[in-house]
Amino acid sequence: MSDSEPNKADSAHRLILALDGFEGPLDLLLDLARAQKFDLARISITALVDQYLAVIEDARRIRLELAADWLVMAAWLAWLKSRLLLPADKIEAVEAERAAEDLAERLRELEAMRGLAAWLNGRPVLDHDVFARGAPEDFTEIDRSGLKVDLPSLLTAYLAARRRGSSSHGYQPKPMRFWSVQQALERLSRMLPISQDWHTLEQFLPPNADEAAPPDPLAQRAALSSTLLAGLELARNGAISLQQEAPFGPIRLRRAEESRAHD
Amino acid sequence: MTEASPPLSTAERLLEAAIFAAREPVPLRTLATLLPDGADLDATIEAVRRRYQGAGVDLITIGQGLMFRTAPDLAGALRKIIEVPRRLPRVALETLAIIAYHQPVTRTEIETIRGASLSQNTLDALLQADLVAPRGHKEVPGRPTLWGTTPHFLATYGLRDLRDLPKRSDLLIEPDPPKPAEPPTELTPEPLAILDPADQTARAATD
Amino acid sequence: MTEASPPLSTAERLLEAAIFAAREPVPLRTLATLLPDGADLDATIEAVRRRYQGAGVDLITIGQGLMFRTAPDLAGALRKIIEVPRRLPRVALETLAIIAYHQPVTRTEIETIRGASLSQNTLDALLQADLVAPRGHKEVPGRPTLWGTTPHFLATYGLRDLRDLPKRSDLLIEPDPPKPAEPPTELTPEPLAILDPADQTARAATD
Repeated sequence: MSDSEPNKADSAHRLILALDGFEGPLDLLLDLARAQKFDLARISITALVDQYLAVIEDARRIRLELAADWLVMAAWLAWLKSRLLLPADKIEAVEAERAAEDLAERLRELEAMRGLAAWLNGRPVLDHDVFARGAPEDFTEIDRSGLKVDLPSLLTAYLAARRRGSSSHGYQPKPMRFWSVQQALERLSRMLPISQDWHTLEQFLPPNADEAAPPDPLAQRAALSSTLLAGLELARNGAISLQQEAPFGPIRLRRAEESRAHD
Repeated sequence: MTEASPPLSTAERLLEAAIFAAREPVPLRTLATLLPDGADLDATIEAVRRRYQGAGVDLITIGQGLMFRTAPDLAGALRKIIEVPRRLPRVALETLAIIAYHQPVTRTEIETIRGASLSQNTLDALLQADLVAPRGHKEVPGRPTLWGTTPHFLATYGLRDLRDLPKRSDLLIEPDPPKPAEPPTELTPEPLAILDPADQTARAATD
Repeated sequence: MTEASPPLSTAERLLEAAIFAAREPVPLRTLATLLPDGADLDATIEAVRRRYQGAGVDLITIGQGLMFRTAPDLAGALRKIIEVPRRLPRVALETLAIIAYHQPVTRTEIETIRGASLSQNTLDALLQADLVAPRGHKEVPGRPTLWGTTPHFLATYGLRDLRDLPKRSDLLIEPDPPKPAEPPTELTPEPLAILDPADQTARAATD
């Protein structure tokens, strides 16, 4: 015990130089606590705080740049010490006691974990102290003759093939399935000379190709618009007149008079 | 229980451990360096060998070195066969799927549907796995082979019947690709194009 | 030369060969499937263990399996001919201890216990040595990974079970005899030893 004082100063000095060797403030605190030679259960937190603050103080004299966590811990310990020694009231005193006990508990936990690390390291470690069979023999034989199949992947493959098959074909124009303007033009020109009365556009639509099948509405609309376009074309040439009495009303047409002196 | 065997010498134990732990057969000269001074290498090796006589493991000489090996008569009992079924490659799977759906189908037709050429390897793999088989010839110039699936195909996929495959109309959400130049329609049990493009568009319009 | 030992049973030889052939512990259930019908697994294991008593190779129990490994007292001599990997650095060993003891545990929890941040290198070293592995996620915001030890951890440290780890109360033993606080050296585990090295060896010997 007599040599504890110089020893402590000595070790504190060495700690400064080796601050980098510590894994953070808790590591240093634990080392300081162990230097106190007390059972960690009866550790003196205030003495520990003093030592830590002294080390940090020294360290700052030597190296101004010190990682924040060292300083944060120093500030917290200084606060803790003041509360422990001079609590303003009972509540503060209890708080400080609890904080000190928490700290001691964390130190004990770290100490226990270091103890476990040392215990592990003290065992015969595989590949270091004891060795397993160097040339293991493997008796497993792999039989790859079987096939792993499932229906979903077969179907997925089919879909993928079809999709790719379709995309790899070049551009192919779709066959014309609708009544074209050209066809409507021919039909109109053919039917008009018969009469000079007004007729609705619908009367010039082509007959349904398949009598039995219900009319295809899309084809019907396509035929209607083609016939209208053909009608407009003929009207522009002066071959027919077009008439619509109200917006969206029926469109009617008739053959134009020869004179063209109308209206 | 009462084994009267005398304790083994360190030389013998070291030799045993070194040969056990080494990755390669241990050369005799390496073993010699391990032994305590005065120990006789040959005698020590002989002692270890004798101790393993009749055991599950033999001490054998390989080249200039020593190693332990499992006794040969046990190999059969120790053999463990692990079945690792392989998966069909994607190309083979696609081809198989097309044959399943379009059979009987010629190679050219398969290529048209997949939009890629079909290698002989792929067809061979399917033949070897007994999943497809020739189903006569198509009566067109050149008389190409027609392909179809085998009963083994049904068994492999756990199908009772080809009709157990989901219908193409239940599968193909997208419009059919343009028909191949030579539509195999008249040959397939089901018409190739289940959805006529026109039909489909019409339906979309009324929906 | 005239050894009076009776021939070994097939069960015993098979068991010996199966364990001897492997580098990793062989699960007991695997061994059970190897034995001929009617053979008693425990009795057979015991027979093999007895035969290797005092040999250069030990039969030991790791987790739910068995493995052979060289006797610890031969380490010094064997290290001369067998390449030994680097020892874990102190930080990694401490982290491993925390994971072993507190598993499953998050990185943040490890950092709290150590009062220092955990570097990627340390985690990498432990993962590479196959000593720790992810064990799911903790159901808190951010779902951090939980870490635990691997079966190889047990094999590395010759543990039968995680319960073989010392109790916390056994780890916090008498304060050390006063030692000048030495800066802990990064790579040598010794200065850390809370258990006096002498003490430790004694314990290992009595175990």
